[in-house]
Amino acid sequence: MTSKLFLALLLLPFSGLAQDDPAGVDMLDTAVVVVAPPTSVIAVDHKYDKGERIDLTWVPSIDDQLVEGKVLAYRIYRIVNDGGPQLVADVATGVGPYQYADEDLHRDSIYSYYVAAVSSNYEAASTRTAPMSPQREWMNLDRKWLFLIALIVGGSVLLFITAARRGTKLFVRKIAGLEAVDEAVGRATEMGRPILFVPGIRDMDDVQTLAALTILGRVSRVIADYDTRIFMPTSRSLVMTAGRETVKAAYQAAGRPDKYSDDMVTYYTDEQFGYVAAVDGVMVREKPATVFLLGAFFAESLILAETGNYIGAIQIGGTARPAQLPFFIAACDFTLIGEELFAASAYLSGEPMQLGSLKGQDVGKAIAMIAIIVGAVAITIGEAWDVEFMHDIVTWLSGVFSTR
Amino acid sequence: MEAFFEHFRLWLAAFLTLGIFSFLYKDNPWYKLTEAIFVGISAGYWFVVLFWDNFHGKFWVGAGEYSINWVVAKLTGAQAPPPPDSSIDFMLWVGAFLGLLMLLRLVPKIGWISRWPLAFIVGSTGGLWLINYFASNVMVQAQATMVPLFSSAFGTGFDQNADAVIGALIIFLGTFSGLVYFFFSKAHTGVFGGTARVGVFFLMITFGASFGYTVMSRMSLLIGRIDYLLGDWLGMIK
Amino acid sequence: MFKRRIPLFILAFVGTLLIVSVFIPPMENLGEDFTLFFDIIAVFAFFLGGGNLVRIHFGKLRRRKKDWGFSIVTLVAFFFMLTIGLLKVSSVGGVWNIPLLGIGDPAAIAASPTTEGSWFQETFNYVINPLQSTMYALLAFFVASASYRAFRAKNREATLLLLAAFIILLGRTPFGMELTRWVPESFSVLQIPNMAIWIMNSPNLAGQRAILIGIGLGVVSMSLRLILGIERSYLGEDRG
Amino acid sequence: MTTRTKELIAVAAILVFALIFYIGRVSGWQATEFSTGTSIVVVVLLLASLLWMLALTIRGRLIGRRVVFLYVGVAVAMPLFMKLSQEMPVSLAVLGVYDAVMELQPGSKVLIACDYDPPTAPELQPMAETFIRLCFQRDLKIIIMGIWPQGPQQANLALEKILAEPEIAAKNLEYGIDYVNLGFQAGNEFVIQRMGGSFKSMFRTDYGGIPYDDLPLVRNVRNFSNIDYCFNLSSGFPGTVEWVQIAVDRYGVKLGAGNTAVQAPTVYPYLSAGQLTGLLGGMSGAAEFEIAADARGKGTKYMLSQSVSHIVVIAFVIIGNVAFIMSGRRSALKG
Repeated sequence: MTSKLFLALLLLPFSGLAQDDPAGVDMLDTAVVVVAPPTSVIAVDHKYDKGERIDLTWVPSIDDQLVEGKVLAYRIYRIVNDGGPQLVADVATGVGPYQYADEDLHRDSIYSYYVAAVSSNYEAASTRTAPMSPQREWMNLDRKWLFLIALIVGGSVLLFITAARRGTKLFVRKIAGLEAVDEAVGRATEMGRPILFVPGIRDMDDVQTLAALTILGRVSRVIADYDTRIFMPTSRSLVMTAGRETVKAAYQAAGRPDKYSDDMVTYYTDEQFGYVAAVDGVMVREKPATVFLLGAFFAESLILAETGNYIGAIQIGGTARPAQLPFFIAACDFTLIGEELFAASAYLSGEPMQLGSLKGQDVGKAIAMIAIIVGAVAITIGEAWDVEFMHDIVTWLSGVFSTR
Repeated sequence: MEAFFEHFRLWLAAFLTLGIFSFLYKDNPWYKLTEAIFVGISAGYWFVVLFWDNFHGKFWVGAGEYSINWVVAKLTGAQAPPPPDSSIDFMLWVGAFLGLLMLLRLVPKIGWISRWPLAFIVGSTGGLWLINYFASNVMVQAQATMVPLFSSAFGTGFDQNADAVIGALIIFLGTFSGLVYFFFSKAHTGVFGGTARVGVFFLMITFGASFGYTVMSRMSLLIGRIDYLLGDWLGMIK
Repeated sequence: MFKRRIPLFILAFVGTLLIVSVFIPPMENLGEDFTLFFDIIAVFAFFLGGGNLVRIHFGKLRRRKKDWGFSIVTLVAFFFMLTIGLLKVSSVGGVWNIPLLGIGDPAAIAASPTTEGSWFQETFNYVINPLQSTMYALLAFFVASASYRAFRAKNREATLLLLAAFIILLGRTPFGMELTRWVPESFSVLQIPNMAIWIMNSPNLAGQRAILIGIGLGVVSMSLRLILGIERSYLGEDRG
Repeated sequence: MTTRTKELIAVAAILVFALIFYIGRVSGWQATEFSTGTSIVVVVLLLASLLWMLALTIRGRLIGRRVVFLYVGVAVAMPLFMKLSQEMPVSLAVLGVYDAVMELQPGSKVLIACDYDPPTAPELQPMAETFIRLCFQRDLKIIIMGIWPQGPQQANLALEKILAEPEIAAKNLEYGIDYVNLGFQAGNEFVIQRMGGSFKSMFRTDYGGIPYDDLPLVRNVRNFSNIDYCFNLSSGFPGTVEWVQIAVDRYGVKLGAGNTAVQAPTVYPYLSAGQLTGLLGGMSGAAEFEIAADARGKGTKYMLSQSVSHIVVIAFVIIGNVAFIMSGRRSALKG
């Protein structure tokens, strides 16, 4: 048995050469460039996965360490359940650490590996690793801190919501863009012109679209009360469906279900600029008094906002995409910046429970701020005076905040 | 015939291009025509792409075809297809089932069932992004801000050091005061209000930078279109 | 009962499942699976969206509403695209291929509708592409008019925004480079391109971070409100 | 005359103008090019109208948006008629790409990753064309792919154009042997990662549906180790950043890149760290590359227009603000 294995090992480098294409190998060079094999090849199970991955590390061939360019690459071979060796990958030399992650494995198979150093016309194989199977873990302990901190933030959101439900008074500061909603709707009523609500160009799998819909719920309630017309063009069928439900519910809640019509929310096209062309057309033809641009916007932000500006509408813009915010700031009357977009519906609702959730958000901000201060101060002291203890704090903190 | 198509294509693209540009002057029938073509063609385009990529490519190939063949074989007593291999995923039926429920909207009496897939979508979007956003926006950014305010690694000369120290300090102060601005629990008055105002300053610089950063690249698009009109179409420029 | 409770249950169940899946390795692909479901649902939903498009334009046509002529164009364009795309119509070198109707080469049925030479792809190249690019190019005009009209140093905040924008704008043109070439090397920070880099790397970065952290927390809180069913206006019911 | 009539006359005029030039073009009219004198006059006129706008704005009369639009259109179009005579120095970043290509032995395999779409084509297409031409001139083999859906289509447009040039056409290059377009593969950066193991696993067929193993050029290309140089044209995510992080850092690929002006600054750090051999940034990068490769084309031509368009934006910001400050002062004095 052992001798067989030995023989196989001896022959392997050559069999590898024979069966693999020599595309990257210069065959004109007749002198064989013999290199030493890599050593200490270690295969370990990848931690905290579902049992699909084994990580390999090795110490490079001595020739690679001494002469640059002698070893061209390392070839990774895999043996599954005592089958023949399969070439898995070539790993380039001279870049990064010597390691390879073998993925898409099965928990019920047994794997063993060896790594070969490849010169221009020679392959030197290492010894094989001990046979092993990848393991499955049920908890990702790498993410324990993420879990804990998310739990604290999520928990405080819940806590404040419950507190609010019990009747604790909660203070939330004024948000200028949202104070303007009533006024903007009122203006449209006075002028007898419609209100245009643009929910961005992404589908329901974008949180910004969800934020836009939650705001739509509040806005359309005000609109139903004032008995103004709302028009909402969408670029996704699902958003149209959800938008209809939202507006309809608002009209029902206002006691005017008869005033609602499906024509208020329509679909145009999924195509970004096709949608923009259509919305621009709607703007100049219907001349809405108020335009809401809330959700996920890309290059079209300025096209829409400038056209809205041109027709003289009051515009309230908001998105979580920092690159588009300056265009809204330039061309809209009020802009919801990032977090304010997500907070808007809670704020507009005025319900204590919803406001409570905003308080919970602040707890998260406080945690982030404290972590930033402690981290920065500790690392500064640590660097400046080389205090071991401070270094430890920093290492720990950045471990806590690492999400991998 | 081919020559005719060559001319036709050039004129068609030019006609559409000018139609869109005419909107800059004002809304007009030419623009309305272009818009109508754009909406109709692109809506059709996306449905076809969705149909072949998502419905056919993902559902039909992944589960639908096999299952239906299997049922048909069982019903007709023919030989059943071979057992499914790893490319078949019956879970995809969940998506198709929810999609069908969505279509129940068309039946007014039981239209309310379409709220189930809607709830499913909202629940999964919310659940999926909650941790994702929290990890990559909150945790990673907070971690990245834990940098030394001054350090020997910055360099030995005073001026290099000063640059780096100021830079680090600005990042630290900017992030901190920016967060203060977003605080909802406290009115923007006193020291707190002052810090929030500093935060607004930083946000404004950020927006200014984004503006300057994006604006320039927007101009090159126009060059491409004008080159099409004057070059490819009219041959006035090389 | 069914109308109210089941959606809320689905919402809470699915949401919680996906949150937890991040921490449980055997469940970590759940998010991808759900994205697949979403893609499939979106196709079905298109029948509602596309149906709506057709219904509206037919309505305009029937009632001879203003601009009903353009509705005909939209409808024709829409059905034309559906037909050639779903049937995979192509004509290469004068030979017609409509594999789904048994015309021409039956092997063409396997080809993607977007292969070169298919009518579908041709329409994309010669109709959608110029339209898309031109619509995008309109931005150049709007950028100019916004620069002229809107970016003014009205107050301290606007002034900062303007200054930062201006330095970055200048810093990315050769013009800006020439403008401050005279500044000696030892004050190279004051050269406009270097100032632009500094703004990008320091204050801009700080602002971006604050915005990102805020967004992250906003999403957490909003998602929780949604999953817990506190926020459910889109489900078509309002607690009034 | 009503506005309506005037508008109709204008449309008719445009149509007649277009017809004349189109027929002229078909019957072999030469393209117009301004002489140096005309170019100077045009530039002076453009500058003068900016000053006129400044004067008007200071007097408190906002320029109408149609005038602004018209001005932008003209200002961007005019330079396209001018000849760029000024010599441009070729920067080191651009030379890095050029030199890397020149160092390759004939027959070397070059991977071109096209990760952009039509909207950014004015900037990136000239780069693609010059790069492909240079490769063919040097007898290099080209393998095209994209992780943006429309990238390989853009590459085909460039290929079509270059292959029609007499110099290249004379080489009688053959598809599958001298160049290959593997097409688009969905999966963003994971495509690059998988390609590190095997190209074939990601591209079972090429763009036109030919099986991978039936293409002589790539039959023996297993993964990045068989590629001599890689060039990435990128206008966003996924793009050059991902190519550097995966192909360069993990698989040791030699990579050069062409980026839009917006994207370029985020990539500069990789250039200075040596992870990129060179970088073409925006229109000026494209122009410099054309100069280096001695093939002045669209990049050089667009360059002037782009500079003018940038100056126009800056000028409008200045005009708006100068007027605002001056009129503000005046009203303050009055008040």
